[in-house]
Amino acid sequence: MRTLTYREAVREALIEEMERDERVFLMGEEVAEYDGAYKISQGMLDKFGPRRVIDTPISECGFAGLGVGAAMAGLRPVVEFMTFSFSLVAFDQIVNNAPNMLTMSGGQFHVPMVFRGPNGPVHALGATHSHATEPFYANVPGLKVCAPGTVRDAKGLLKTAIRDDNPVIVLESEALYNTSGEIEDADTDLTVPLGEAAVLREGDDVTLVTYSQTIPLVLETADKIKAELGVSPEVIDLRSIRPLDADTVCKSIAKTNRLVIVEQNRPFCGIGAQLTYAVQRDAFDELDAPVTRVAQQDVPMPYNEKLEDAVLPSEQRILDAVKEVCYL
Amino acid sequence: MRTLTYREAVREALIEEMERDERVFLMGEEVAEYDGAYKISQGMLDKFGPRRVIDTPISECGFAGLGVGAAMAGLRPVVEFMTFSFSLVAFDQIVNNAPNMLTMSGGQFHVPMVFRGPNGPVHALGATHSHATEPFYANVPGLKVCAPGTVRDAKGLLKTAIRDDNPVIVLESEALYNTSGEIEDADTDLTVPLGEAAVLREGDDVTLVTYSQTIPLVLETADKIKAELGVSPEVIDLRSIRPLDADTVCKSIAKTNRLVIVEQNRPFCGIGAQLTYAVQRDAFDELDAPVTRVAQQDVPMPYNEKLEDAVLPSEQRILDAVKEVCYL
Amino acid sequence: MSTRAESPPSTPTQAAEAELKILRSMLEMRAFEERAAQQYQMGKIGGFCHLYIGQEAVVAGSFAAVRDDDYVITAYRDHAHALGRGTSMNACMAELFGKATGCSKGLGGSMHFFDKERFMFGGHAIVAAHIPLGIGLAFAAKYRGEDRVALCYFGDGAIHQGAYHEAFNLASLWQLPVLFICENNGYAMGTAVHRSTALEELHHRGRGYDMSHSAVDGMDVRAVRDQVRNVVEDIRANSHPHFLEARTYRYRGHSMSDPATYRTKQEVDTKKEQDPITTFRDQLISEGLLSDEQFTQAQKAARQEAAESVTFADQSPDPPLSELHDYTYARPEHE
Amino acid sequence: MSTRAESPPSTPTQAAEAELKILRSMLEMRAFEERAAQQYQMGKIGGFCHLYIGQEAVVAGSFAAVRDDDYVITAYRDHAHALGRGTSMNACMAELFGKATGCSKGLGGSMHFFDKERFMFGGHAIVAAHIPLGIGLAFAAKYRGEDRVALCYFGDGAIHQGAYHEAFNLASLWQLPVLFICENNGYAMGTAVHRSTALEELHHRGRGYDMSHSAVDGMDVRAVRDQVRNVVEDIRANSHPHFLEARTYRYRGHSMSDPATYRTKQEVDTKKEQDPITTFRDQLISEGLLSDEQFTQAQKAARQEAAESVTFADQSPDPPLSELHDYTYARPEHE
Ligand SMILES: Cc1ncc(C[n+]2csc(CCOP(=O)(O)OP(=O)(O)O)c2C)c(N)n1
Ligand SMILES: Cc1ncc(C[n+]2csc(CCOP(=O)(O)OP(=O)(O)O)c2C)c(N)n1
Ligand SMILES: [Mg+2]
Ligand SMILES: [Mg+2]
Repeated sequence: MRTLTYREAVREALIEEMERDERVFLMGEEVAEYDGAYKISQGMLDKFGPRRVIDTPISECGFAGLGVGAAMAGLRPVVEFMTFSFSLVAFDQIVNNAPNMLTMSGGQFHVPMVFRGPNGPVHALGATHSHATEPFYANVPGLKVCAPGTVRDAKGLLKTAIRDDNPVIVLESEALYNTSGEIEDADTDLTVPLGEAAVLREGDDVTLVTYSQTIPLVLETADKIKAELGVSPEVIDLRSIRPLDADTVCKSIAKTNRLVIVEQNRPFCGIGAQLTYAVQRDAFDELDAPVTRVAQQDVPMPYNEKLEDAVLPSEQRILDAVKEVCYL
Repeated sequence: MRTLTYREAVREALIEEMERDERVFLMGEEVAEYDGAYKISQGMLDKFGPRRVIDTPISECGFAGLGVGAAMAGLRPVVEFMTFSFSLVAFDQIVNNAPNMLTMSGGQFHVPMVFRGPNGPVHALGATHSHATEPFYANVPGLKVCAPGTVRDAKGLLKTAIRDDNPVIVLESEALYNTSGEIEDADTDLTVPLGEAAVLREGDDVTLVTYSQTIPLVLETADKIKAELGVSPEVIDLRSIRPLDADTVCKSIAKTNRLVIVEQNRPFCGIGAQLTYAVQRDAFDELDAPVTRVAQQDVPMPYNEKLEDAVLPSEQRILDAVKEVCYL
Repeated sequence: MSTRAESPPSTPTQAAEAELKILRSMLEMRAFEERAAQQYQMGKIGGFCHLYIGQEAVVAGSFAAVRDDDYVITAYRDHAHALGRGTSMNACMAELFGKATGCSKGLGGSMHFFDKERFMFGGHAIVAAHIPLGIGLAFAAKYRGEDRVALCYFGDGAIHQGAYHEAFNLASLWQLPVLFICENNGYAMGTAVHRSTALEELHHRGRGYDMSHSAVDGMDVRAVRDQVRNVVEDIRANSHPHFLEARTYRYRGHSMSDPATYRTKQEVDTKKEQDPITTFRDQLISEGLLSDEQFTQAQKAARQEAAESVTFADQSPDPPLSELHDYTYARPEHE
Repeated sequence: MSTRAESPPSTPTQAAEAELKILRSMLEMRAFEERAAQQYQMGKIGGFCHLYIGQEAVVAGSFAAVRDDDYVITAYRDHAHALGRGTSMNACMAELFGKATGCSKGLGGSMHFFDKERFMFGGHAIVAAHIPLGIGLAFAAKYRGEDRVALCYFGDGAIHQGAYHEAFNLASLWQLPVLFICENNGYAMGTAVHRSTALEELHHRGRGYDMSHSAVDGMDVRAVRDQVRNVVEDIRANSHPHFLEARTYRYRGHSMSDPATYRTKQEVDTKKEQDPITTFRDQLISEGLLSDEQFTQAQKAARQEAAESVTFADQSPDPPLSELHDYTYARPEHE
């Protein structure tokens, strides 16, 4: 084991998969000569050359679609969006071309490719630059969606995604790029399966489900919950959004009988809504209180940081939700 | 009272609002000289001239954005998408520009406009042309979304939407364009408020919530449910998706204790998921069974009509769901 | 790669045979679609159905000038592209009928004909959304060092979409081996070309990308073939994009449900006088390469095949309901 | 409409005063942004912050040639556009600080400066996504029969987006009164122009739309003013779009966090020698319209105002938390 940053873990996954498979290439804005807007691909142009690490003009629709075509013709593109807020100009390519091809061609053409980049609100970027896009993409059959929230998953899920024969959306978190964590040694071929949630902390009284950038907040708040409320929280990281591992959540609820979902995205038709549906179906009799979400406030993101903080999930809002579901 | 088709009702709303307010204009592909791809705007070019009924090239992103700019400058555009499946190439304009402007400008610029057109799967159009886009748009604060499912609402909701000072998505149903229904006389200034569901049929034993194109199916099935299962269903039409009137649904559940949601869209992070969240929060103790959805099967839409039928909500699937929630 | 670049046939007999092959191909397209129109009217075909009748010279001419392993991608008006590539009428008609024996197993329909074996990367139904895919095909060929060319077809209405623009700029910037063929049939649904752009000659759009461009009479199959041959030779040798505008005409409405009242009968009649099949037939006959009888024979054969494809499609099974969930995600074997 | 078209000042004194006004405007932009850079480094400003330093002649020159009620819209590099329109430094600095007194009430930030009163329709942060909005402004003016012109600014990187293309085609097709100004500063983040398009001269893109186009030295404020004046006069009279490429340079990195290692010190130094403010100052001095002392005075005044704007912003309140939900939907009064 060793310690890496989330950023290094993503880079290592890219490098290993490109070394492993000549068909894999990386394309996006500023990924090559600039080393990536967030330095994910630092050094990769030197390592792989301009044939496989490719700078693009600002043409997300064009190069996302190029990726779909190249995948149909047998390559395995990794398309980077500088942030997923910019994927919205390429939306039709991602939701209409990539996931429908296999069906429309009667199984002849599959689209093995990855769309990746940072996703979710960061800090003071304002309404257009703060999108948590997971509900958009999770709605679409034919896509797979994951959102690594730990260093280990940042590498392992991306490697799995690149090897998957379907279009996979890998939603990274800019807020986590600098965080460090334990991970297997470089010579381990680390893959993490899509569709399996992880129990980050065991507990008995309330289940806290989260993913991606709110994981650190939830873990910290879990300590407070224990200390201040005397309630023992179990913390689950979804890791994959689609497929969604409701089983692991239901198993936890069988023990805790209470669920709070802490999610970085907007509430309306968000991930928490979908999980709530699944859970109340499969664990109806286990729930002693309504499922409660702590999501973004349902407003366009304001620039001012105090207002932004008020929009995002916070310790206080989580504590309130836990009190509510525990009837405290 | 008189009888109109849904298509005529939409047209009447457009004509009345354009007569009432010089700032309102209609823009889209084939809306003028061709009378509309689905003949919604038949005769309107003759009536209003090419200044206010405007044919566009195939440039959804361009003219959707033009609408946003024109709205900021004081007009009240009605932008038609030939179908909402084509709105996906204009996605960024709809979800990033229109709804965020008011916030980003500190309240200076509002965007009074309507995006409208047929939405949802029709018949044998295949995967790219069958999108039910409501979950995409409902996710976004700053947008309002409605989905008229009756002739009266087709007119009344659209008139309200055009007068609203915010961007409103009006999702019509091609499947309903030819259906007829009762509606107030032409000289009535009929408006229907956004955000109010309607009870279409009263009942005691199970609540069936639906909207838009599945309304006729649900009403027919309701008869069968009564006749065959001896269960009395209450049928609710959501009408608006955002804001969503969960109160009316909860009131019904207080009586029936059971909820089946029949929805034309895809299940994952769909409208039913959001409604389930709201209902289990607000009517937790009233629910005697898990909320159950009858949505599209979670696959890209196949062309073959038997497979397509199997993807869409059907009488059988509704009956099964009712049996399930009634423990029959 | 073993297949060789298509080069002009070297002997007179070969040349004649190649031209007759083109004629037969056009006759097949025409016969197939006339039959499809009839079946549509009988309610056997669902959804949208866009006929290529009148435009056959564009596909037939361009296909005659390229290799069988060059990549092809097009929009929803795609029947001729599949047939021209060699997909059987049976598979095409069955697809229209939504049958399991269809070229897309009945899951795609008229707008989504695919044939992987023949490097036909599909008909695509969102206007212009396949143009980025087209440059992706060219990218893949270049990435692997192959000398394949990608042929990317689209209508005159598609050039006002953002997807078109982004793809054109990328193709030019990276000098991708792609031939863009704009099938300018004068209309996008009911919108005449001059109502969609101020530009007089569509291929001049190439100027905005520093891309070579040209126009060709799309009713003249030899002109199309020769122009494509010239251009593709250069693309194959030097890897670059080219924008070819083929001026053509569709006799039918935009789709089966379009009465096409936006054009005069006189306009349509004038265009029919330039019918690509008739013109080519007359040329071949006057050059002594074809007899009247041979023509009638070929036409009959094509019609026969089309009629038989209806029987085939009728008798074919629907895709099994049990497979409904099998096409959402590729299983690992696909690799 | 009461405001008159800006016409060349008629007396020599008026002319001199107009030029001095331009100079002061550029000095204000420069002083404001230097102060903003300092405040950013001190952590007082959040998010992204893109400076216009070096490019001032483009906004100052073009604004001097249009009316106060012409519409303006631009991208995220927008401080100068607001200041040039007359938004106070106080309101701009407060916006950077996220304060309630900011020009967007602290809800927009650096990339989203708006000023409705001054017809400033905002800075916009998604590359090219505001270009369709820009033609919407022109559309509204034309719809109402006003003789307003819309000025739509964007960077050299924006012209590869689909939104740009669709808007350009529509503007040309409908002859909308819009002046597109491409602020070509040589780079889109780290991407030099020649790495984003094969086209040599960006304004030649106009050819693909049959749109008139021209280029101007964007470091020369008089050249910009004169060129814009000519073009706008024609747009106002005849309603049509024009594509003007202003060749300019940004001295700083793309945003505050960009070290800009993709260009040489020498390149930057060469460009700084063409500084638009210094050049213009020297011209005015050599023509006897300005003294050294007057210049220093004006510069000092601008810096003073910038310094004061920091105090103003510091002392301003945050937008009240209680208003968090008040900007999602417009209330009916807005009408
Ligand atoms: C993005 C998008 N907008 C609208 C449509 C509806 N539509 C289908 S075909 C068509 C006309 C296309 O005309 P053209 O490109 O000239 O091709 P042609 O039909 O003439 O072959 C339109 C508007 C669509 N499929 N996709
Ligand atoms: C659609 C989209 N893609 C990417 C970005 C990230 N981004 C912001 S500015 C920029 C460069 C733009 O360069 P240019 O248009 O030349 O303007 P300049 O910054 O030079 O003024 C990029 C890539 C974005 N904001 N929007
Ligand atoms: Mg056409
Ligand atoms: Mg630039």
